[in-house]
Amino acid sequence: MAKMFKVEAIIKPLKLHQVKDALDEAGFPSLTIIDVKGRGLQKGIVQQWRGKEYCVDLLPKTKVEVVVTEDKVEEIIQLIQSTAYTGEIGDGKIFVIPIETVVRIRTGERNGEAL
Amino acid sequence: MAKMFKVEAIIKPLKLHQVKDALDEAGFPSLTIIDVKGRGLQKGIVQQWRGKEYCVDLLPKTKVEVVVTEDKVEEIIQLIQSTAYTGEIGDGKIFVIPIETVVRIRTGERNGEAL
Amino acid sequence: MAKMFKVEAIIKPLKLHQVKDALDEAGFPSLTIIDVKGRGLQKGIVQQWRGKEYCVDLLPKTKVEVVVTEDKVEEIIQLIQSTAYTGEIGDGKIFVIPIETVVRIRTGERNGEAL
Amino acid sequence: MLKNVQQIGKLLIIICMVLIALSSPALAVTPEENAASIEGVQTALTFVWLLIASGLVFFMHAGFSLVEVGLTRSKNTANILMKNFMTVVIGILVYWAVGWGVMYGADAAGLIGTNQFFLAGADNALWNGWFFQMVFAATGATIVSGAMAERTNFKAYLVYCVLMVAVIYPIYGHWVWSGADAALLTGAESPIVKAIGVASHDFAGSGVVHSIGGYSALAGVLLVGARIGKFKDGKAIPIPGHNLTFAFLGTLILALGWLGFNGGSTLDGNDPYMNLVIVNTFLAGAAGAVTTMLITWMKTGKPDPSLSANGLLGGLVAVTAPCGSISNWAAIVIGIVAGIIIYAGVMFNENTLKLDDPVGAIAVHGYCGSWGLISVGLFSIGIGNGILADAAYAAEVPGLFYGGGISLLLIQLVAVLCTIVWAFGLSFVIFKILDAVIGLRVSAEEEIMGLDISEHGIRAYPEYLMRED
Amino acid sequence: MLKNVQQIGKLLIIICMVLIALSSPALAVTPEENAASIEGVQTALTFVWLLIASGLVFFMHAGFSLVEVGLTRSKNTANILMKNFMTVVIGILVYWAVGWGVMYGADAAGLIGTNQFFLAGADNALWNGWFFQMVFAATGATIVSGAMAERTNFKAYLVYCVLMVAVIYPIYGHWVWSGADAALLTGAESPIVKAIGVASHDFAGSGVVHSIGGYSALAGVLLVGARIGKFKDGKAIPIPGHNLTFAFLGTLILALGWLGFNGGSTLDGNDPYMNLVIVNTFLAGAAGAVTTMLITWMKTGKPDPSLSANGLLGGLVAVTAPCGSISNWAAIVIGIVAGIIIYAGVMFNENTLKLDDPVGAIAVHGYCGSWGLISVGLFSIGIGNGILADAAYAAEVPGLFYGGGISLLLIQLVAVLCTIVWAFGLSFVIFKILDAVIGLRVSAEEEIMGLDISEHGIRAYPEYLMRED
Amino acid sequence: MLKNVQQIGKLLIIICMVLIALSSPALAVTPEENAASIEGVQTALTFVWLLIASGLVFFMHAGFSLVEVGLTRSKNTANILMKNFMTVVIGILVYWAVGWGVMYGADAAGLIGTNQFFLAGADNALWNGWFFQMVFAATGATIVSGAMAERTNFKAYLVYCVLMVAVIYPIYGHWVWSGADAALLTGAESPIVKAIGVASHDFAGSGVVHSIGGYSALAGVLLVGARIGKFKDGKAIPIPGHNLTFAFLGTLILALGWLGFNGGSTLDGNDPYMNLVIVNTFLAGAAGAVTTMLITWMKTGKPDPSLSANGLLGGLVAVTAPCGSISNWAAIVIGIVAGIIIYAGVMFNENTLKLDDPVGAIAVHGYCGSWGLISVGLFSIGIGNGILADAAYAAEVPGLFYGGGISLLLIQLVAVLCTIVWAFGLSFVIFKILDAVIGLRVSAEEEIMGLDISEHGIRAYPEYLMRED
Ligand SMILES: Nc1ncnc2c1ncn2[C@@H]1O[C@H](COP(=O)(O)OP(=O)(O)O)[C@@H](O)[C@H]1O
Ligand SMILES: Nc1ncnc2c1ncn2[C@@H]1O[C@H](COP(=O)(O)OP(=O)(O)O)[C@@H](O)[C@H]1O
Ligand SMILES: Nc1ncnc2c1ncn2[C@@H]1O[C@H](COP(=O)(O)OP(=O)(O)O)[C@@H](O)[C@H]1O
Repeated sequence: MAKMFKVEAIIKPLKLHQVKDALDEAGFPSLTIIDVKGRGLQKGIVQQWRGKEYCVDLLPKTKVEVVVTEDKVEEIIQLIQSTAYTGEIGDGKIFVIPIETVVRIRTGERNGEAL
Repeated sequence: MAKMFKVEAIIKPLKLHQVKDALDEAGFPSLTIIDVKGRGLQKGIVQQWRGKEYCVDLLPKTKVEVVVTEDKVEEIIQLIQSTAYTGEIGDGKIFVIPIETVVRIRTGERNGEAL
Repeated sequence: MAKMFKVEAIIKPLKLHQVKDALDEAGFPSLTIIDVKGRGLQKGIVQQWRGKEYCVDLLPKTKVEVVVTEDKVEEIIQLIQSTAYTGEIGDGKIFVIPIETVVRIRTGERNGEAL
Repeated sequence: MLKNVQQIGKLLIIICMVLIALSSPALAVTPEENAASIEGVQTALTFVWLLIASGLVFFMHAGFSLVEVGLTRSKNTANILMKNFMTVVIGILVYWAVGWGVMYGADAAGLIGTNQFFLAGADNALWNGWFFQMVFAATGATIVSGAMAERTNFKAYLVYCVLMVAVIYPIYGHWVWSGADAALLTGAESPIVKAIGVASHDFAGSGVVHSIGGYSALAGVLLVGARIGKFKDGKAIPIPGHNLTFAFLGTLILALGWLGFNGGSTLDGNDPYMNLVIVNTFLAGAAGAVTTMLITWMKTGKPDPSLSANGLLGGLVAVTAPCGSISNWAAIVIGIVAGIIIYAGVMFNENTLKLDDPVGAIAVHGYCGSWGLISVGLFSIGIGNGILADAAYAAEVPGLFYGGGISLLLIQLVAVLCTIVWAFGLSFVIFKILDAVIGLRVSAEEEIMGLDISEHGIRAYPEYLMRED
Repeated sequence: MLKNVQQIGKLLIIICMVLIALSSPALAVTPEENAASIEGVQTALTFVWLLIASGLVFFMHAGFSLVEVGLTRSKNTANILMKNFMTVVIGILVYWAVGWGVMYGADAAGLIGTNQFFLAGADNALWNGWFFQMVFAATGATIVSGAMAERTNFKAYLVYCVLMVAVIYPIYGHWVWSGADAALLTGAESPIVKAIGVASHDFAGSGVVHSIGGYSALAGVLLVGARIGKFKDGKAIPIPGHNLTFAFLGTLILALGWLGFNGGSTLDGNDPYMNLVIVNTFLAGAAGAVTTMLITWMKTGKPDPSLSANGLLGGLVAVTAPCGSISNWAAIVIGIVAGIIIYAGVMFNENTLKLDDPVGAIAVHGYCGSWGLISVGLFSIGIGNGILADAAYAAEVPGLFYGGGISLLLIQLVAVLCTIVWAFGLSFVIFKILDAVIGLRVSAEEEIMGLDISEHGIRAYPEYLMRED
Repeated sequence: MLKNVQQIGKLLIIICMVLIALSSPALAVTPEENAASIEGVQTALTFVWLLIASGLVFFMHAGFSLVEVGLTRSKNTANILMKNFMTVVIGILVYWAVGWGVMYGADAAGLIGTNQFFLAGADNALWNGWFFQMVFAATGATIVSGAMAERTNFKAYLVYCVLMVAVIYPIYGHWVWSGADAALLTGAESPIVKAIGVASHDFAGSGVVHSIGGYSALAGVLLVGARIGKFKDGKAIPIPGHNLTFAFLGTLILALGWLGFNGGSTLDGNDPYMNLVIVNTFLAGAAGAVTTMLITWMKTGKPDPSLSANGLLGGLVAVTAPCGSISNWAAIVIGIVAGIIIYAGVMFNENTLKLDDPVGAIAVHGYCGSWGLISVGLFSIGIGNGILADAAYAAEVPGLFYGGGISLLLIQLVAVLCTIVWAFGLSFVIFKILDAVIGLRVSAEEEIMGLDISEHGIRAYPEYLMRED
């Protein structure tokens, strides 16, 4: 049984479209998207309210989750990295997490067949 | 020490109630819920704006996370699968992820006792 | 290569500020925040609508995710536990999840260097 | 002899006028010319007042939209907005083509008007009158829309809306407001009025507008059934609305609109009694709001916002019929009772009748409308008495509490009966037919998905992430 | 001899009238009858104008609600909506029962009115006057509600609201607007007026309504304390409001309301000076908005939306007292100064006084209200002079800049002092008592949870997922 | 001989008056005094009516804000609110200082007004007139703001706004509404009017206000370019707005405002034709809304909310010119055609011209405005004919369909041409210059981030988590 992983990428929200389309074209249509806020090396942005400035250090980010078998992980990482890239601070990170089991609710299929 | 897993299910939002109640009745009240958007085999839905149609391929889904010890995983999978099932495309998937440690903040209890 | 883990803490939303600041001061500025709803030992709160009471058992919680190398995990757990603590039911839990790979999108750095 | 004097008088006057007219243009104003000018100004003032009042009533449609939107879920918001919006514009066109003629055209048998369709032959006075009546006309349908929200087929609703404005509302309106000698509930020649001996009175439409809307809504709610998830094992489950700010803004817009609704209903910009009318209106509304708030506070330990807002509307609806015929204290009593009716009515509908009325329209407009009609029979002072010494448009005779005996109360009860039989009965039949022909309710799948997507392919707030259930 | 001529005249007239009356009914209008009709129309026009103006002022409560809701966090929205809503309805009932009598009842010692409670003996003219005054009355409490938002106990607020409308507002109002000979700040018999030699002038209530509200708010904010998290190490931390669209819609509704607020305050639909009043009102508001926007732009490099909106309100509040007594250019100057006061006042309150006023009510209503009173003493043209040649209701004498010397300025300063002492002082005492008896502030836990849940068991927007802190 | 009679008459009258005056003070009212009083009331009624109408038009700015905010993304909401808000306040100040003088000052060559800057020498009548005109003036700029939303530089917009209210709008307005003998499009001495033989007619500003705004917007949209992501491979991509409730509330506020916009434009509270005007206004708007809804329903199978709302506005814009000159049925036809224009215009702009107009302003105000001007030439009944027997302010001669031949249509077409050339041409030049000097468009980075953050450092709804793209 092939090992499975969840590739979890935190990207800039405005890059979602590109990442999503690239994954689709490469044959990975299935994914899950979560709105998150994040802080990294990127400094927050200065906002103001009633004449007073303050720093919002948690910036809106988008988390993209794709679960695949081990052999696809590297390809997905490359895809995300190339499409989510702007070169500026705040581009985000990719985390790869092991997955023990996958089940498709509709059919009951498991693991490889369920992906 | 029993191994622990996070059972992560992506389900249709309107099935949340049933899944939640079923888990509760079966003795698994503890869970975390996240609003997500997802894309799988299910095609998006066609929406329109000012007379023009466009496809929204990321549909609202609900992620249910339950952390349990290994022996409960299969039961939880069964429970979720049977209650989240509609038979239609888009029913969602369940991912099982290994958990190394669990801590209950209030008491500092760890692992099995913390669940 | 040092093992890496994601420390995932479900805390009370109003404790976020403190946790965030504590992590920052301890040298862990990078993190990701997700709005979630959760149910644990804590009973839901009774709300009312048009003269009728009903129980909302999913309460707003905040999930804080910090990915670190193995040697930092315990420190982070301690930090979160001490700052997110109120002693009341609903304080939340910390889950530690193994991470296989980390990639920084901007630079392509991997693992330890990417954190 | 008198004739002679008259002739001499006329002669003198004519001479005088000729002399005056000849003598100087600057002095050439006769009292008669002045009198005509004064009448002109009086008419102009009525025009201005009624147009503004109409504007306020028109704006109530924004209020209804906001209340309905606010008290329901966001997945049906676009649909509700469209329904309310189309209700107004359909109301304008249909009341122009048909409704006005049915309501105010030449009377046939005291039951229906028969001409002036498409406002044929209208002049400015008629346009003025039409505009004021028109903004009332669509209200009935809007009330129904709120009660049936979140599960009703859009097309079926539109057809119903046309029938409401063309038939249901104006026919009942004819019985009460047409001014026809034989008008069923108010005409001197009507068999009912003759039998009871006094005409019914419904100043601005507790019955004509609100009860008709409310009991039509009752028929609709009964036939369309409850929203999925509203009842579980026979117990009502709260389904909170998605935006209280909209609900309260809407409520305040409605209250503002009532200034025009009741204030304008003297139909005369020169009638000082508009002041009494408006003061009574706001006193009753306030009493209703406070009452409902206190009841919910006592019942659950916390004052309930959306029911308190309903309380205000209940008071306003109730006082709409009696507002020109009663004292201030009576207005407050009427409002208090309305506030009680709101709470009791909403609970009764949900717990006993198992009806699902998301916005409380049946209690607010139906029940409080009936209470308003009845209250006329109790608190009416009678034209010519006390503060109504110079009143022109009020209930003619005193009510039960003012020594007028039972007659006024009786005819008011007949009017209540008529609203129920007519509105509930006719709407029931229409909805039944619509259900057979078009289908009254969307599919379960569409309902769960939300009518915004299923009926309009749209989300009202596409950027907000929100739970679907 | 004169008497004879008179008698002959009378005789002639009587003969004429008899002849006219006999000759033809169509011609039977006398100038006297016409004059009476004209007076009727004039009165009717005033009624209509004041009712509509009242409607606009009533609608301001929606504006206040929206501004307050928009500039605070969503976890307190339902509570703010309820507070503002109950303020209006309580205002209606309490001003009917008590407030009006205290303000306009028979004068006692120039200090307080003593009859007409429950509007006993009212006629249409009184109802008209009451309605217009009533919509002003609740405004003061609403101002306080905004400043104390997000941490004040609901019950305590309601009690305060009753006292505001029953006592605080109408007593001060009596001193200025009662028209009593001895009225403390305006009556010819008042010792203060006698001493200074000229009556105070507050056209539509920069002082009576706004300063009273603003300085009451000051007392409340002082006693209730800052919201948790507002100050950190003595530094003010911004707590952004949750919905700017509501804040701006509210601001525009308030501006619209000012048309009625100031325009109606001539209390006469036939007074052409309502035009000057309204033009000055909008000029000052506009100048205030532009000024505040420019200041924030200079200070932080970005024009600030919510302070600019406050700037408009500041200008409107300031011009409320002088608007009928000044030229256009003076209105603009007054608005500019108000815009400066808004910025400086908000900063001063937060940075120096460490006060937490989420919506800027103290600066807008308190400080700008005082500036409005003072500006009368500076820019007043004086009745009979220049553009005020035919003015009926304006400051009688010229102000400092129009050669009127210091007297008017002096009495205006006295009025400012009175608003501060009375409103701040009395409210301070009342809030102290309320704190002891009911508790002025919710618990920290309730505040963190949000008053919507703790006071009403509800969320204003239950479907949106939103951060709690 | 006649002179003698006159003298005798005068004598008689004087004697009479002396006798009357002497005889009794109670009888001392002359017809002349009454006539003066009546005139006073008539003027007062006009003042009241126009002030209220102005208030409604002022409120339209809230409507415009809400429609624009609702149909765009939440990351630009604060910016849109500020732009619309500053448009009004700038409008007030600039139209006071410059705009009114340019529009209504002493005519120079039929092209421009030359005095009354800063309202020098104003009296109450002038203030009244100014206030009503002022609330119209800022509308043009607001229309432009909507069309250019989500990518235009704030500072550049403000400068444009000043020029719109000071120059673009009032100069064209002078040609049509100044009443000058030589006024380019309406004066008897104008070469154009002389050549064609009939004056142009634009009752309340289909051309003056809406077309000018719409074609200025066209220039702006052309120069500022489409929003990032609006077109992909030459195909228009829908960018849904963030809040339909705001869009619909705004639309209903605009419809209410039209009551004042058109109703007030008789400029006379005593002109009964305000009734015809308002009825036609609402009939056309309703017809527009129904038409657009039906078209979208047919085209995509689902009735589209935001286009239906545009349909109402299109009908209202179109009928604004002809509303006082046509029958009810013509108003409905005009509305139907406007509804078609809305759909066709929006599609044409997006698909063919590749223009990005988020709110449909060019179709609503530009195209439907032109259709409104043209429709006068088709459906005008002509003063003195049929229902216009006593009309004072309407197109003088009948249009093509009423046997009036081609002349009226011709001059209306000339007016259409003038709006296009003037508004599009001048705005094009101004925007070009602004682009060079300030920069018309924000940077791509700022646009993606949203103008709220980049221009104001703020989020309109900071608590809601929302997707950025
Ligand atoms: N160690 C971490 N744990 C959890 N989330 C992280 C971590 N590092 C980065 N992130 C997420 O990634 C986002 C982008 O990180 P950032 O450091 O700004 O990127 P870069 O280093 O490429 O500039 C952050 O906003 C945060 O959400
Ligand atoms: N490989 C995957 N990785 C991440 N999320 C997935 C993956 N496959 C499915 N999902 C999530 O599950 C949801 C339902 O998947 P879908 O394929 O439509 O279900 P089904 O196959 O049962 O019809 C998707 O919307 C997505 O959120
Ligand atoms: N087994 C679990 N699986 C997933 N989430 C959990 C689990 N247990 C707790 N949680 C999350 O943690 C939150 C707090 O848990 P709770 O049991 O109330 O804390 P405590 O036990 O400290 O009182 C819950 O609302 C839920 O979101």
